[in-house]
Amino acid sequence: MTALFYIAAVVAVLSTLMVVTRTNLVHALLYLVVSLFAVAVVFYTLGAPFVAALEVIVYAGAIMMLFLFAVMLLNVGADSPLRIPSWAWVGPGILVAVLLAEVVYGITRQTQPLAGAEVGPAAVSEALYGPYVLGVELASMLLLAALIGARHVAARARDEEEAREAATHRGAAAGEASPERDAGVPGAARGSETGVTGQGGEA
Amino acid sequence: MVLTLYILIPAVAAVVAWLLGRVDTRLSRWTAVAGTAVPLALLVVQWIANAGELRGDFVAEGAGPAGVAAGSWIASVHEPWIESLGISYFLAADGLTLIMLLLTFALGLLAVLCSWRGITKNVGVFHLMVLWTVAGLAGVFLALDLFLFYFFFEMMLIPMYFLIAVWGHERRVYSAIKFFIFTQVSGLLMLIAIVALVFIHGRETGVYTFDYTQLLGTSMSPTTAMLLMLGFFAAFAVKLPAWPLHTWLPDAHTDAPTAGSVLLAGVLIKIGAYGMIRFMIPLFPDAAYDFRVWALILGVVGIIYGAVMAYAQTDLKRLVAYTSVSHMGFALIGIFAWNSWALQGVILELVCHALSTGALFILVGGLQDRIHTRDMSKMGGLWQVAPRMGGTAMFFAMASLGLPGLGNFVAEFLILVGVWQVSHWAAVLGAVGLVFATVYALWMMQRAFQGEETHGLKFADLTKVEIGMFASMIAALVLLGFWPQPLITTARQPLDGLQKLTAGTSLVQPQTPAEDAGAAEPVADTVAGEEGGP
Amino acid sequence: MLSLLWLIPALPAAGFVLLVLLNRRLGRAGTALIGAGSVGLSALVALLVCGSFIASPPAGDAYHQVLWTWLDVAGFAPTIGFYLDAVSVTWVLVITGVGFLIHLYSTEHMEHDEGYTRFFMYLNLFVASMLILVLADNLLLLYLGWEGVGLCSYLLISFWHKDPQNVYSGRKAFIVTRVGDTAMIAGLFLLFTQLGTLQIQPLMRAAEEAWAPNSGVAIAAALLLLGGAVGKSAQVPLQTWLPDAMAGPSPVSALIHAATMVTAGVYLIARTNVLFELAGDARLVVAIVGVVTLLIAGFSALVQHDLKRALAYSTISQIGYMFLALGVAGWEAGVFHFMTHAFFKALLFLGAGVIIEALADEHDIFKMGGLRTRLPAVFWTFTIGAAALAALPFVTDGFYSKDLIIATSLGSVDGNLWFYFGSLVGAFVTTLYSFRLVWLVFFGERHTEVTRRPRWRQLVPLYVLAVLSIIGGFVWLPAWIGAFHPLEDFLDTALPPMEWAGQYAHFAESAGAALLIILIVYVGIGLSYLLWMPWRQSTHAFAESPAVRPLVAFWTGGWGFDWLYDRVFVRPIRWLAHAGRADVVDYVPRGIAWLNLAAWRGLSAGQTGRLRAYVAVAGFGVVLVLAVVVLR
Amino acid sequence: MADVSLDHGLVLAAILFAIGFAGLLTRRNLIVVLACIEIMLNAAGLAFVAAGARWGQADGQVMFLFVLAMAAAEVAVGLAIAIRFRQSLKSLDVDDADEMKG
Repeated sequence: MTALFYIAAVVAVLSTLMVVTRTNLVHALLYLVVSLFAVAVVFYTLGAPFVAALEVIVYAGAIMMLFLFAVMLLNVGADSPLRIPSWAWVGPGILVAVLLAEVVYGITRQTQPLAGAEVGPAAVSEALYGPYVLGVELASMLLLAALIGARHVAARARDEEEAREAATHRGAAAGEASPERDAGVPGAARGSETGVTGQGGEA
Repeated sequence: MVLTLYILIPAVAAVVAWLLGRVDTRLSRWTAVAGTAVPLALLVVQWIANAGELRGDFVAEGAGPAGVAAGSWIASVHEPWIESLGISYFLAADGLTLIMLLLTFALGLLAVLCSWRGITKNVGVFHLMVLWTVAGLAGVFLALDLFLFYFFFEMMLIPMYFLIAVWGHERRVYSAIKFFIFTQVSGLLMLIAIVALVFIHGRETGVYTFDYTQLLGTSMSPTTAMLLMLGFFAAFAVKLPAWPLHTWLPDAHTDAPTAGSVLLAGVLIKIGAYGMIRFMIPLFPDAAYDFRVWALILGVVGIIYGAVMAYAQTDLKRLVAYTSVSHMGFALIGIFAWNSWALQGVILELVCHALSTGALFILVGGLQDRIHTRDMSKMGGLWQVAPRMGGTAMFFAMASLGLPGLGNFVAEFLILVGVWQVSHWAAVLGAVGLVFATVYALWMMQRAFQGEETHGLKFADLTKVEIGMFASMIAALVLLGFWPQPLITTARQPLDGLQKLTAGTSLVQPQTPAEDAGAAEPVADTVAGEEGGP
Repeated sequence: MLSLLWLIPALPAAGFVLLVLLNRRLGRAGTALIGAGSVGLSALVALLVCGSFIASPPAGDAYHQVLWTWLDVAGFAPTIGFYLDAVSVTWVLVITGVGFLIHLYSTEHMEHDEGYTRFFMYLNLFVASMLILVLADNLLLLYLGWEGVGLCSYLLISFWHKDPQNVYSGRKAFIVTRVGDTAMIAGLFLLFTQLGTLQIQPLMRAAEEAWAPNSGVAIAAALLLLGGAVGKSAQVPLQTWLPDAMAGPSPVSALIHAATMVTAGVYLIARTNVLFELAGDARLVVAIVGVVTLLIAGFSALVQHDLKRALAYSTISQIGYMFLALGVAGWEAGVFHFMTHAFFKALLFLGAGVIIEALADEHDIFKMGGLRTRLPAVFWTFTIGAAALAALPFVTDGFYSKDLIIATSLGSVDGNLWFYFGSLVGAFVTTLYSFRLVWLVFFGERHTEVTRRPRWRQLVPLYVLAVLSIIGGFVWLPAWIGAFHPLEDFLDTALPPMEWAGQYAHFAESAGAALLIILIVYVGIGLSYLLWMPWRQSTHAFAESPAVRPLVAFWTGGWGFDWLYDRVFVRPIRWLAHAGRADVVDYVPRGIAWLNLAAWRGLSAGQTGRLRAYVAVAGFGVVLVLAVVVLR
Repeated sequence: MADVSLDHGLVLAAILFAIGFAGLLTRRNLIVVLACIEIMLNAAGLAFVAAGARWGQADGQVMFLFVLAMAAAEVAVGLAIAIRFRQSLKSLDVDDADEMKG
């Protein structure tokens, strides 16, 4: 089991490295799945089988699905910067190295053994619906809010796109001889412009 | 009770004028007239009713500092307000208050009248602001509880800010904010001083109170007294405005609407002088004495600096604004001379300066309404176009340079006589300031009114309302020039009382030269002994 | 009768108020009626009051009328009150009398001017102020009149205010005199502080009691008052405004800048003679100022081209004589010369006014000439005035008064040879320049055509003043002619009598001294005839020669005083004012505001809007915090 | 049960967090940025679980659950924003979104 922990740890680190360095988005996400699986194994070795299972189901399953759907929806590739020049890693690398060094130094100043007992789903559930029940409620509220929020943001995006399409359509149709074009469309454009500058000003 | 009415009538009229302004602007204007004229009439009635008391016919000598201060009230209201903090609703009036209230309401009335044609935007709100300023000013002059005083002091700031920022001229927002920041920051210094004073007094006597009459004579170390006095001085010096703190004034006066300039120059800046006389020096006489040299220097520099700056301006309104800086320098040196002549002179100066400068602002405002500029390089020869206006301008220019026969001269002469007792140099330099006043006043007349009319300006001469306003102001100034005694009598009791409060401190010196020549020598010795000032 | 005293200044003041109120509703006739009528009435009342004063002098030889207490603050209680004694009687009579004549003259002289009402408004205000000045029973009221006449002087000099040059002259007059007034007002502070009153008579008594002769404080007070007098009477060093003041209409020059206002300084010193008696050193200064002024101005008058400027310099010079007289304690001589000077100088200015009007506003005497036949009435009266100015012996009033002053400057206690020679040289120069005007204006070739002739309202004042210029001197004949001196006796009731006590007193009073003066006058007139009649060309050439021209230019420019003041005072102050126009103090609050703005700019520059930059900064922050927490 | 000490678990969490942070600083693709945030959250969760294992208590796992919920919510909103971002800016580059600069 100890060996399993270290192997899983090494796998997690390596696959995570691959996630942040891959230029192919789908590859990166697949490496992320690997990483999450590895962490799940780590959880298991730490005596937390329930969480390990959740890690696989929720993270590697549900959340990654979301990612992949998003990638498919957006048809990422042509217009997104995926290739990072190697010099760009220098600054963040140094910063992160220092951060890591500090943290590791802080963690390893004294070693503490683990309790060695497994904490099963029952114990977790008792804690969850005992002292932490308020947290659960809050988490559910959060998820609800996220649900509505995500729907709202994405839906507005769709509505706007439809509106814009309609406007171009109308403009093209009226383009022959109607003065409406000059009156309507630029006005709308100006409206959105002022809206933007207004925001900028407030910022 | 009548004292509360002085604040309440304008405040209520303000709301009424605002509401009516949505219906009919003429109704709003008349309400505003009533809101200032009614308290003015009340004031005159009270003045006449208390004439004997003001003369001091039957007022007993007070005992102790509070007694002296409280003995000369002709009316007062004292109701508990926030008892746990020792704050009360304490209004009181003596002769000094009456004079300041007279100024407030008279100038308030003029401010309403002079906006009759010029203000067409948001008339109701405009009158709301004007009348609230008037109400706040009345409160400032009536309040004797330091907290209440501070409350009114800050309260009238806000309507004034809006008057400048909304109805002002070119750089109105800049000027309004500048005015607000200067006054607010210095006012906060005063608040700190007030609170500190209350705590020092409370720790000493166990009574925590904001009552001015009780706070008088609080003993404290010289350093503390000096610091607290400087807190008050900051607030009042900004208001006055004393020399290095004056720079808000030209901007605010220039960009304010005419009514705002009239109220600013006529009443608002008088708070500085009033506050020093009523509060600062009686509360901290010894510190004031130590500070005297600096105050005299600031005052004299202000007199000459203001006059020279006025001379250099091309904007007519700005020129008039700088004359205020110069004239209020006289008030400052007069206050710190702290003897009967100088103080009476200061009171007269406040009244006469309000009239003469207020009139000049109304005149410039009227001119701007007609020719849409204040730039003197675009004027010249206006006398030919509007002789009445030219004559009026000449009169008030003469008032402003201190021509004998007008109230301003009496005031400035009395101040300088008083200052001479304290410092010869300050008095002489003040008199030199009058030469500079001549320079700017005549220069203004030449630039704007004399010379050949070359810009093709054509406009109507003074209207009947304007003639009425100016005629009353001219009459008042001439009357004060030849017979200032009513004002002097009214202010005598309070000023004597205030001087008695500071008796025994280093501030008050033997004065009053002998009536007849026979007893001249001791006086001569006293004065000769301190030649060259403190 | 004496109780009508207050009416004397009140009538012109009422005229002023009426003119202001009625203004445009009055026609020219109405204006003239109120303007000249009020002064005429005032002159009548003055005649009545002064007549009854002279006929039956009140107790103490003075009449005191208090109208009301001006103000009363802690023992400082000046009154609005009038005080009539021999000195003020002299001044009141001259002011109202000459004033009325000049008003009458003005009704014709100004008749085509658009500011007709305004002119009489100012003129009435002037007469009222001047009367208040000379009747005031205290120094503060005197100061009121003093500034009032200064104001009117300004208003009337810049009367034709369309020309900026005129306004400039008016401003200059007001400002320069106000410089002197600053000294005077400081004198009032000193006097009040030391003696506790400003009422003139109690003040003088108190000064006598309290101060030792020639004590420092007395000298200081006297010198401060002298400052005011020097300014108002256009004496060195504040004389520069008077020549420019000729920008005003001629009646103004006659009334204000010759006959009355400019003698206010003389009045002030005569009125406070007790103070100057006490302060011998200050009196010496007065005399020196007088001598220096009379010489400087005399030489300047000699070379002027402008008729009125020449007369202006002669006024300065003649007032210098009065100051000299006051300085050597010849109080009454000074007053005497004031009176005669008022007659003949008003006459000269009024004559000059007619000439300038007749020649269509020509001021240059070299462009006049030959007017003797064209304007005979003016010729005769002007010549009488010039003769009086030159002190033509026996037949002119100027002779008697000037002779008295010259004699006093030698024969008084304080007299000495310097003053005597100075005044003799001055007398000689006076004859030269006064007859120079006569020769140049009335004789020789005609250069400019006469376009207008005076009518009776201008002629009557000329005749009356001409007669006065002849007989005015007979009220005080010198001792070697006869013992007829009613004026001296009258003035003795208010002023210290003349004292002939000096080293040379005997000579000064004698006919021999007078003979010397007579000789000088005749030589002067003769020389001026030669210089400007037969030798006119060569005189002109001499003045134009390279060696002399700078000197002439120097004299013409008034001895460089204007130039000096311009460099020392006017330009530096103007430069300072304009350099600091934007209010240098404001840079402090503006600087504070700028610092805030700069701080805002700096901070908002960090807001790049880039997510990664924010994260990086947060990372740095974490590193720092951890460094502190972990590595501590 | 593995026989490891607490600090090894925490070091692993720290390494994962650091890698995620480095990616966050470097990558400009919005999807990858979100993925990096997931990595960092996951690392935080790992730290909780490891700490819970030290005491044999359930609290660490409970905390992980909350982190999980938060991560889910974050991803849902984040991806919605990504869609919107893409539509309005025609890009997925986070550096293009600098309208909020001061």
